[in-house]
Amino acid sequence: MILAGNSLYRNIYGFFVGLLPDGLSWLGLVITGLILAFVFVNALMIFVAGVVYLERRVLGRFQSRLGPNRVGPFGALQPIADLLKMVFKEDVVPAAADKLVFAAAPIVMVVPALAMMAVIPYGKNTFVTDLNVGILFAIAITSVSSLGIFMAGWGSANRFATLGAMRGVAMLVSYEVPMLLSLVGVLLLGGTLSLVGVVDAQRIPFILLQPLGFLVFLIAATAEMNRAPFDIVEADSEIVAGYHTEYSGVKWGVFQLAEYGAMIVSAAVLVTVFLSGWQNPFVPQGWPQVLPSQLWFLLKVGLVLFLLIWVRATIPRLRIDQIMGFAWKILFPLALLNLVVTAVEVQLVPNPNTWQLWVLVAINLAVAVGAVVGFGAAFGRRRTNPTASVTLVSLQAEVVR
Amino acid sequence: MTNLQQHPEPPAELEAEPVVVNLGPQHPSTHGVFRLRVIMDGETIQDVEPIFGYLHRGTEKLAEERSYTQVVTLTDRLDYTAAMSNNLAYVLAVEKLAGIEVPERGMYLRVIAAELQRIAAHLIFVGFSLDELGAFHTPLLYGFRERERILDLFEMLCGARITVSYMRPGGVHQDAPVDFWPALDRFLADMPHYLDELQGLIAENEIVVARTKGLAVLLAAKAINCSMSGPVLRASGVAWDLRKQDPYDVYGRMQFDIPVGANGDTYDRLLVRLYEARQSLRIVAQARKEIPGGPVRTQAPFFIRPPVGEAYGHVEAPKGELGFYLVSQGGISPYRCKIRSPSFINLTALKEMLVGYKVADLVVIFGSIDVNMGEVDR
Amino acid sequence: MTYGAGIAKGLMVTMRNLFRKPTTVQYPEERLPQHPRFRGEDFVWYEERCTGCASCAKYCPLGIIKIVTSPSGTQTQEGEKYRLEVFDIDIARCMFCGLCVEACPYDALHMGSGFERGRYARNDLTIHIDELKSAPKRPSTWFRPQLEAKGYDPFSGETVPWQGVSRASKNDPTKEEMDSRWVERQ
Amino acid sequence: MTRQLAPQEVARFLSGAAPGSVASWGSAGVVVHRESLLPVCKALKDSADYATDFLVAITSVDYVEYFEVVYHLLSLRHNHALVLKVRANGRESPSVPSVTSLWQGADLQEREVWDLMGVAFEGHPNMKRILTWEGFPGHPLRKDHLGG
Repeated sequence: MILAGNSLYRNIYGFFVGLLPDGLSWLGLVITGLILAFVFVNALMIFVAGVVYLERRVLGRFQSRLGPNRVGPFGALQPIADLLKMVFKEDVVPAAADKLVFAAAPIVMVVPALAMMAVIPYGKNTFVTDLNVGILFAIAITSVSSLGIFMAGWGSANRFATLGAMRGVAMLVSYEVPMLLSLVGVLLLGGTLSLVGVVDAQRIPFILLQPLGFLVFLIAATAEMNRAPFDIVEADSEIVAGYHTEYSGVKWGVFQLAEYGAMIVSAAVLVTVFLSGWQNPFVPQGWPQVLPSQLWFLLKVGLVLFLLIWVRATIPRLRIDQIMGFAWKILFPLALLNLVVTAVEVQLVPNPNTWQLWVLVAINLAVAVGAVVGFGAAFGRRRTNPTASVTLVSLQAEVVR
Repeated sequence: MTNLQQHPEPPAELEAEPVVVNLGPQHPSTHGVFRLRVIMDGETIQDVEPIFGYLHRGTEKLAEERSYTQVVTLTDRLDYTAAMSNNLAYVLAVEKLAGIEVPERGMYLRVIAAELQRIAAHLIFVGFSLDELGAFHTPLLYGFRERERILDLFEMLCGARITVSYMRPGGVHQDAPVDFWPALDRFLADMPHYLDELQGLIAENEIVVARTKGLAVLLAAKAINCSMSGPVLRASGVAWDLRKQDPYDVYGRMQFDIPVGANGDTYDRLLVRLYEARQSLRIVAQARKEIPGGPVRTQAPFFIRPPVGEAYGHVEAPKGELGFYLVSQGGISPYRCKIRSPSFINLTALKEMLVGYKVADLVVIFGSIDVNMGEVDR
Repeated sequence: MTYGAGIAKGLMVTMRNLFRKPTTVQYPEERLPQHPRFRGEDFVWYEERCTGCASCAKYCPLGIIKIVTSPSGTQTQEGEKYRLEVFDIDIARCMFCGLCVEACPYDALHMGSGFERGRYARNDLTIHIDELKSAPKRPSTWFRPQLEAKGYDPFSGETVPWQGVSRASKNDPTKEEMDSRWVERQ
Repeated sequence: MTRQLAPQEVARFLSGAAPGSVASWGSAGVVVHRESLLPVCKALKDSADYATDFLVAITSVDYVEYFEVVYHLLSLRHNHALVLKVRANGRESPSVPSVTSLWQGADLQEREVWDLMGVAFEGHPNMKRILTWEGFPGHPLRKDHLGG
């Protein structure tokens, strides 16, 4: 039953069952579920506000600016000010828009991010539900957002929006494949599809055993959340704002919520699957812990988010055909290679002891480095020095050529 | 990423209807109020029609009813990222027309100001190019941070940062203040590191290389036939720089090299400007070392009355050859003042450069020509 | 050079900048230092020096200086001095090129240093003669080498009396002296 | 240093290359007849001595009695420059031949001259207004343009 091992759920349930008369314990279950849903949905919203603020501050510092610092202490209330502004803004709907699709698109976008909250373990025994197909659920539910992007782009009756939506659908569908394949290696190692179980299966973080898988998943997840350098869906210098060009006010805010929600949730999945989730990476489980497991989880998610912000501050955008080529020509074979290597390893050493584990780590690391370098050499241009294409010509001032 | 560079043709059975998209006049990366009417097949550009004139202020007509000195203030507003170069081109034309001599110190100050302005303009170009490639404003803001120091120097020189109006027929309006020289020395010491950093951020970045290498190649013959000038022409492999080929002021005494591109693609256009900024630093350093004392301005009357005739004065502005063609009928204002603006003429080859590429490349290619709408529309 | 080295180099550059001091200046509280030559909008005009010759109005490329004069009985210097009735500068159209200051033969008009004259209505932007008379006299050193040579800085807060801005090297006579000299000549 | 070719010298060459083309020459440049502009430009561009491969600028001046279209030509190979002029008479519909077939760089500049000065270029592929909008009254750089 879902309650097993879930202290959070059990405590609330126990409280309500004590209050309710016999025979109405199902009601207690319902109330508990609703309360948890309420708590987690709002937690995500608050997190989004916090991440938006932090991203703007950190991006600002990367760019030698300060970022928002006027509203509240250190500008921390800026998301609230933004929210107020969004709420009071006029909600413009284009005359040619498909009104129903236009209005439904933000909701379709935001639901997957919220639904994903249900399966992620935030700490020791802290999760909404331990779905036994958690990873599958996570992958399946994220692909819904591409539908939302397409609805928004199509419903806006704007050519920039349509272009963005076309790009979005093509890219999101393509990156599903390497993303899923990179997770299969983890499934083989962990032997479970449950996200809760995956954390328990990580004696050492899977990033060490699956460096290639981690790399592929990180890149594919970045594409899935439309972040730089894969932000062609809303490429501001090309197609104004992509699929949400025509949106304003609260609807635009919901898109923002969905995007940043998806970013947080994807980072959480990444942490859960590859970075041993809520576990303390330095002190093994069972030993006395100083920091609560929830805080470790938060720290790791923060680290991943910082990496994403750092990349966004540095790297330009790829073109659509390059992005598609990257997915199919590089990420897909890399994920397959990772899968094959992992499968062989699992077949040979089904239950590795500690030193066998470290040997596997070394092998996988070597494979990852070799594969990345090999692919770089195969697909990279014959790199001489790219800056050599410009030569300095010394001319005497009076003479031509 | 050779294999990722290609634009695969869609299969024949996928019939798509061409779509007309108006990029601009209000668009994030059209450098002002520029409009491109693009006919696209999916993401691929089939036809382009540039439409401009939204910023037309009739500078040439305005110049006909102002005195020769007053027109200097109009030239500030042509290419507002390179006001010093515009000033210089105009006063050179007036000096040629009226036969005004310029004292040496004035010439050196003009060279220093114009080269600082070139660095500033190229920093803006590099920043915006990367912005168009999608680097979330970071190189742009780094570029603006360094440009700020150049603008501070301009404020010391002439009290304004953008619309400088620094030069006058016969020199510059005023000698540099005493604290300008130490500030210039500090700037010259710091700037190479900043340029190194900027170059490290972008020049070898694989994504920048993949996005710009081989993109919109402009061959030398085509560039010459289209009257392209400036860094665009040099990126196509033509070593043509008016500072060398037709030296004005004291450029004949300066030691510097001309960066020339090998392929004429967008990457070369980007890099040529980065290298030019370094050469400009060299020129400024030399001019600062060699600058003689003495007056900075010939006492020309405010209302100059040049003899009847005509003159064409030109400089190598950051965008290309900027020329002023002045016709005098003996009055206090030019009878005709034609501005040969590089941005405007460099747009000639825009269509050839764009057709066949993707919409994401459009903004990059357009940006790599480096036009300034204040100068295109005049 | 392996693949990805360029990106890594770029990442290092941004990381270095993360730990640098940001360049932002928090404007209303902090201000960038301005140079004494700054061409700003609170024009400094010395009634005592102005003869009403309207050179400034003639030199202005936009024609935004409006001067109305009438003959006055008193003279302070050689030549005729008019009584200034109107001296309006239409700041709304001014582009701060400083040609009027360059034109002034008597050092009566100087650029100011401010840049914060935002108003809600365009008509409020005109600087009238009364405002020019009563404004604090902190002239910019733009095109005033005599002020620059003295090391004057308009941002130090000190004002310059009308005798102090002359480009003449000798000490200027007082207004009374000049008035009396005129009377003597009469 | 870019050498300014003496108009006299250019005129002598042109009288040989395209007889009867030169109308006059002065200190500023060579004035050629309207009809012979294209042969003259072609001769200048193709001759090995002149090789004016770069069209610097096209402009026009309104001298009230006639319009003068001024061509600044440059040779990148020899680094010399010369000025060609053509006169177009009549204020109603003055026109000169287009040189876009020789230099593509003339494309936008000829459109600009047409837009601002009202001198049409025969043979230009796309003779439309460029800086002002279609339907703009008059041509603003003409001396008799009063604005509107």
